[in-house]
Amino acid sequence: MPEELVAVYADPDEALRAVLSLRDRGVSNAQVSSPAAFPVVHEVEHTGHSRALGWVALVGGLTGLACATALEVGTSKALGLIVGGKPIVAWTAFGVVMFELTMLFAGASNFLALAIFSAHSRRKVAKAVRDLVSSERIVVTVSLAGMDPKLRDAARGVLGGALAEVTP
Amino acid sequence: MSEVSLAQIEKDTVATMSETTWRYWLALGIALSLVALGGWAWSVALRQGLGITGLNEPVMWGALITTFVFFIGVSHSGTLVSAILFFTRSPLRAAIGRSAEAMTVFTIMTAGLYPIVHIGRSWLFFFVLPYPNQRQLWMNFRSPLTWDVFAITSYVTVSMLFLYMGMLPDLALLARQVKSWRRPLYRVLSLGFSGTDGEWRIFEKAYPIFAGVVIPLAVSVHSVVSWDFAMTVMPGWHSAIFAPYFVAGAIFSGIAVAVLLLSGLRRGYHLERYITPKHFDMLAKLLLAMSLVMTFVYATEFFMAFYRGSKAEMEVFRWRATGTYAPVFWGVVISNSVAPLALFWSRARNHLPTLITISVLVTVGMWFERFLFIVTTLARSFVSQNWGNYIPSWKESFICLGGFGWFLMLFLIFIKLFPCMAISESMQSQHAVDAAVTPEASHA
Amino acid sequence: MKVSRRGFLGTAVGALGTGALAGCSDKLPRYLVPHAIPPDDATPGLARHYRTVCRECPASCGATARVREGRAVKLEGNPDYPIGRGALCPRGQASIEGLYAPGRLGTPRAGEKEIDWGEAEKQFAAGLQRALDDKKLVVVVTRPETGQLGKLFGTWLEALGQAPAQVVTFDPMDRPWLRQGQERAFGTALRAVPDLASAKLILSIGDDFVEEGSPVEQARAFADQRAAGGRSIYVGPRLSLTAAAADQWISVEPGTESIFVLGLLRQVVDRAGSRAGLEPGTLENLQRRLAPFDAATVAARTRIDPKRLQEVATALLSARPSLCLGPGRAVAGADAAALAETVQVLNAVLGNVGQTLRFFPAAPAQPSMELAELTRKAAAGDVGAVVFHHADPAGYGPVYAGLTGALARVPFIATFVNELDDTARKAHLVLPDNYFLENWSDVRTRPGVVGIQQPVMEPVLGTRAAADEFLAVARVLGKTTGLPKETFGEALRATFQPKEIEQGFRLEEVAAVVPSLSAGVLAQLPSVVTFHGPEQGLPLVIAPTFRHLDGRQPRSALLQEIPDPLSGFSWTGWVELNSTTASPLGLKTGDVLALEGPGGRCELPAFVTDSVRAGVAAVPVGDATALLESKGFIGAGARVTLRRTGGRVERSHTGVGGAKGAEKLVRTVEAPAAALPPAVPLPSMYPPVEHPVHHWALSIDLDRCNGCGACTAACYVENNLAIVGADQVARGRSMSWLPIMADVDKSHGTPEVSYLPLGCQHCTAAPCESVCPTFATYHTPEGLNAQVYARCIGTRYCENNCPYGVRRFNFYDWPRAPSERLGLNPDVTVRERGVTEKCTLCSQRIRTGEEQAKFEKRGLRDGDIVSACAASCPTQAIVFGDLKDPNSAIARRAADGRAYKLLEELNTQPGVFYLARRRRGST
Amino acid sequence: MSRPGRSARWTGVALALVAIAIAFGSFEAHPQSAAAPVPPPAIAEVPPGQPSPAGEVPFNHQIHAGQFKIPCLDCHAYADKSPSAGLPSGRKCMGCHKFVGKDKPEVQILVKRFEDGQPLRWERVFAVPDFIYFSHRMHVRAKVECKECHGDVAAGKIVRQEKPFTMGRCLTCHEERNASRDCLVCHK
Repeated sequence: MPEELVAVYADPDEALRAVLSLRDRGVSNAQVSSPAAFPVVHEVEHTGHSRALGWVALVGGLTGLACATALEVGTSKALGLIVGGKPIVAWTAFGVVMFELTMLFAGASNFLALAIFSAHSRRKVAKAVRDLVSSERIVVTVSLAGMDPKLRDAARGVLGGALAEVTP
Repeated sequence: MSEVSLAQIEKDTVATMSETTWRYWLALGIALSLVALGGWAWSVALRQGLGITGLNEPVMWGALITTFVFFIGVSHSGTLVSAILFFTRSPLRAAIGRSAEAMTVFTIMTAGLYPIVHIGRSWLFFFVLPYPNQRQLWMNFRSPLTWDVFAITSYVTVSMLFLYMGMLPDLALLARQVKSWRRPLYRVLSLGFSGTDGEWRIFEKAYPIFAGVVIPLAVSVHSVVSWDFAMTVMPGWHSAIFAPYFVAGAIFSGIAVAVLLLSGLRRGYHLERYITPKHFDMLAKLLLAMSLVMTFVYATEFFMAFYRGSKAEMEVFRWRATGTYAPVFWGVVISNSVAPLALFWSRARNHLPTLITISVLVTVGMWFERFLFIVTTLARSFVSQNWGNYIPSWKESFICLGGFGWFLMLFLIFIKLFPCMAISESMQSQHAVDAAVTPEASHA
Repeated sequence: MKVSRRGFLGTAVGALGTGALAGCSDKLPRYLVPHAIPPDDATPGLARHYRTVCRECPASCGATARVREGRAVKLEGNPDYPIGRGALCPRGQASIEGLYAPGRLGTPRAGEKEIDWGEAEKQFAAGLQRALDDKKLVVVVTRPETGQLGKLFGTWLEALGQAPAQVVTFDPMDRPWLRQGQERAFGTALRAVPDLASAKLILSIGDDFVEEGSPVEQARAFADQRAAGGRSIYVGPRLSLTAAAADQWISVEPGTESIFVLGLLRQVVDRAGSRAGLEPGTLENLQRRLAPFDAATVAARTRIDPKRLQEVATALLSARPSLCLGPGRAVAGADAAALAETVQVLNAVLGNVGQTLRFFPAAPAQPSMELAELTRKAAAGDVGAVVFHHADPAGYGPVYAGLTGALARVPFIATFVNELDDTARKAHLVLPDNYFLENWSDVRTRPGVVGIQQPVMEPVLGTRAAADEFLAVARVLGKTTGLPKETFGEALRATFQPKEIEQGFRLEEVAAVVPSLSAGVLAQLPSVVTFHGPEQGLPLVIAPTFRHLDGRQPRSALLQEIPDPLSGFSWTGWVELNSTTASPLGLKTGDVLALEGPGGRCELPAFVTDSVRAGVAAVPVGDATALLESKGFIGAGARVTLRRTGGRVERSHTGVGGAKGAEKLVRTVEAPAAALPPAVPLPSMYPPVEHPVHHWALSIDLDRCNGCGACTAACYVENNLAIVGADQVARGRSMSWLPIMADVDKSHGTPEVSYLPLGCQHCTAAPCESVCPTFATYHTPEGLNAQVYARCIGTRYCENNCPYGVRRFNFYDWPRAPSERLGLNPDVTVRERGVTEKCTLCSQRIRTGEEQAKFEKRGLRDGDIVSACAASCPTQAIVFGDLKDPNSAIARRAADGRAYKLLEELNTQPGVFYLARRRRGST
Repeated sequence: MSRPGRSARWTGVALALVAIAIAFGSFEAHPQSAAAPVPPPAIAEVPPGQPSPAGEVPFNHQIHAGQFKIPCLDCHAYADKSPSAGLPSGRKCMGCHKFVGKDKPEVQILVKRFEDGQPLRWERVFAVPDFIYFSHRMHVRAKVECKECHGDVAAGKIVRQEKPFTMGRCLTCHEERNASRDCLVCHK
């Protein structure tokens, strides 16, 4: 007895219809794996860290800013060389590198967050299921574990024709 | 976009990677030849010294720095255009965004070589990097060249990540689809991305943030490069207009190069279904707009020089238009300001050979435009006793050509290894188009 | 003959002295070799200074050699010596190059074969013996040797049984007409010593006294004269350095300078002759002889404005004492002695004799032989042996063709040289003499002054002192009567007190005489110069330049490399043509012309300019010798034709300043005492930079600078600047840290040329510093714009952002011959390729000076530290010092109303400042 | 892959090879108009910790400075007077060796060379690069012990450079002793 229903759709719209009708029938734990961000992926209830991404980028950016400031002020003071009649700590001139490092760190931390959060979020879907995904295969899975038998039947009914055998 | 099945998109894209025509080999052969030529010329410079260039007393920067600025300029529009199209939700982005981003990464990788090539002691290049050393020395953060180091490394890093990030869904897709040695490569590179709805949510949140980082960074990088000149005291360089002028020029030359690359890709891989006249029309309009901006900038520069009344500056601009380099100057005016005016006519915009011709003119014109403002200022600065001239030597020109070969080589290798169109995004926008055609289908 | 620098490099150099400790090349030695027995007075790592005399030209200025680890590395002036007073000209600065020149001979040669000294002495003796046996003459031909060496030649000849008068002094740059003119005017042989400094007006009849004669002394005196408010007028066909430094340049029809002077003399005699204290007969005689030269006739013949002549006469009469000099080489024709006589009469009538023109009895004449006599006797086959001593008549092309031809009939020719010259190529025996810095000698260039030339180091190569070889050969021949037993050096040394040797000279009391005009003066009026040569040709003007001062192309690579300040040519001569002469021919500067004169031909690039009179062709003396006929002197009188060859020669820089649209770097003030409008302090975002202890700076007085280039040459030697060769200079890659820039102002009719030494300005807010990514250049607490070569990666950004364009880039590892490396200054590193360099204000001297003061636990005094350029400047235009010391000379200059900084409006706050040139306008 | 594609691949490769051949062949064959290539200057450094040969005479610091406790300045006599410390002259060596150690073969070399009037040659152990100015006398004056830089030469038979002369070491010491850290103090 599989613990999970796996349905495969060639057409994103069909997958969307399936997900919507699952939701109509009270099945709310459907997962979608899709080759592209078709509308269907937005119709599934979602829990994740996506809200934190902005904050991560902000913190990353501020870290970059702090690093740049420390690097510029610290090294300039350590050397204490006068150039061009400018002060040792020349804020106007330092602004550029501060900006660049802020952006670099923000971008890099955003990317890292993406990688980590994605890895975290995909753990809910079995690897064998994810491997089914291709340009013509959008996979909808419904975990049956601990589910009301009525809902199980409803889910089976909706996904009916598209169900696929998955050997884990 | 006409009726294309989603599988067809993937198939066509994969074809660009797996099918290799004689045109590809010819292009790669040319690229490698140029790289060999440039590499040899550089090796002579390393062994003997920069005396092999045409540089001399007043003109200490020449063709090499011109090429650097030129490639930085070209690098601009790729990422910038891609990010802007992303924010405007333009359906045009899917087909051209990837190549534009790749163009950015590779031009900036090319540009980054030139400061190393052009300095007198290339082997001590690491002196400009911040790292703790036994000398207890650091770099001068007041120098625009130090800003350059940070700006360019940041920009190349962020552009690469941007390209890579956008490619993640495609790599995931390909890791499951293709066979052969590519499979483990894509598997590793895809970072396990599998297209679950959770991942898509995160992706769709992270990508705009990243694009938001990219745009100001892109603008800043070319501003910083312009400050290499504007922060000096030299007549013709020391001007507040330089940052916007450079950014505009960068986009201008970038679009021209993008037109050339895209038309090449389209022709070489029969991507007419994806890279459509609509794309070229859009690029042509952009090109025209930037050309007008550039014309305005040129006029402003001259106006400012003569309005301000600085003797040295007036002399630089007078000489630029009438002196030794006058033919170059007027050539630049024709290619950058006059020729693109043809794009006011939609027939010119939609006639690919015309557009390509104008793009070639603009590409060459922008290189010479950079050459002009660098050389004329140096050759004609304050001390009239030091006035001089500069003509690049052959070996120096070879090093510059080598850069073009290098860029082309990297790009050609890239399109063999990675999808040059965003598969996932194309499918998404194709689906959106389909949905728009049959609205009842999506909202049943 | 051109010396190719690259050609130097293949030359092998013999074994070099050991005992070297410090590394002064870019590769450190692997082995250290201490002395077996250390010299008593030398400490490795510290410089020793020895007083000696510069022998580059007969002026023989006092010199101080700086010696490090047994090697002379720099020549400075001798501040106590009355002639040079601490300065040296560019030739003097470059002379040290000859010591380590790759072309120097170290072994005697018989023809092409190298032989050892024993064999050489044997052959020398055999050659002389043959002449003695054949009862033929033995003649010594020497460069001017005014001291004991000159006497030795006579004694030596006498010992050989010859007449002591068989000594020929060969000095092609001698101007005998000046002596002859004096003798004719005053009736006796006298030695004139002009006092330029105290003249209120100097009138030079083509006399380029800044370039020729005793240039260091004269240039300084001229600058002092100007500073004291004196005025000066130059009459000649060409705007030489002297003419440029003068207030007024008058060019008359070529060859008619004598008419001008006669006209002037008539004006003066008419207006003030009666008050001149002349004997009535003399005055009458003068009036009679000068009668035909009324202003209108003179103006017509010389083609000048008649008013001009009266103006000059008025100026001469109102500014007393004045001083008239000349005629110089540029205007001296065959009848120059008569013109010189006229000039002296003018001086006498103006009352300058005894005032600004002091006379001393001429030194008792050494018995000698004229060159013409030698030529005659040699041609007749009466001469059995000629010994040349640093004399190269064959090097002057056709000028001495008579002698050169006659030498073929001389059976034995020996020559003492440092480097192979044209005469040496014809000689049977070539004997390498020690360089003058390795030899003892003495010079008497001026009544009352004996300069002592002492060796400052062991000979670099296996050379021997020429004087000792004369003695050695006499010993071999067994004819030593009257000759010293010991070496010449020991004998000479014994005649001086140790203190005199230490100070480098001896002063003797000599009484001046005041001669009066001889009664029959102007018995023969000077005639107009007649020009020989091709009919359609242009009169040839000989242009004396520092580089070509001995009349030949310089062997010195350094002198070749430094461009002529006005024409901009280096490594080549040039032919100056007025633009009105050149433009009908379609000539542009740099077009190569074939010149054909009465004596021969040469090819030179054209220099089209307004600084030479229309209708003449001016050629530097070194190139002009190829064109002159065999007259035995170098002066005016030839005509040359010009033909275009189609070739081009590029110049090192685009030329002179003052172009339309250019920033004006040279500022001028009208009237002697005027000051510039005070500079408005510019606002700054930043607090001012403090210099806690010292603020080293340089000041350059443009009113004193005459563009001679001594500072440039001194800088090359002191700072190990690379000599890059003709090709690279033409590409604009000269490494000069202190080039001389010319500024031509044409707004007042005749061009007015100012010279501007332009080195690093040591800005306090230096644009170059803030753009360097690696801190390779920064502002030191002592006010220097420092360049740390080890940190430089060669972005050249600093060079781009230097508004003064004074930074230099090492495009290559510039080649240096192994022997040249010995002459490098060990206190300054050799910059590797890819590195930017520039004037450091001689930071090595500052470092050494400060260290020495600290070591001696004392403070620094003004003058303790002097940059090489300031030390060498003949006119003291350059002053180095500490701006923080209110009593320093530079601080006084900074307070001068003429002080200004270049491109002040950029707010770079330079540490180097200039004093504006004083413009006095024309008469 | 079609046939024309394959041949085109070879055409491309051939084209590249030809270009490389042209680049290296024809251009290299041109006479160098400019300065001849000169290899970058090398500084003959003795790597730290490497034993160095002692020149012609295997001089033993252990005996001289260790056993007999001869002060450094006795032989390196200029160290307190001049920027250069100097090596002892042959005469200085002979001052002692006229009397002592005459039976030793090393000393006999010394005596022989001295009598011939020839200098001895020593292998250089310590060196700063050419662009550095180092003044021994100012360091002696500032009471910097010789061994702070040169190590304990009395401890070993053969002197070796134990610690590298790096800029960082100079700067640290200058900072500790409050000496000038201006670049031009050392860089020439």
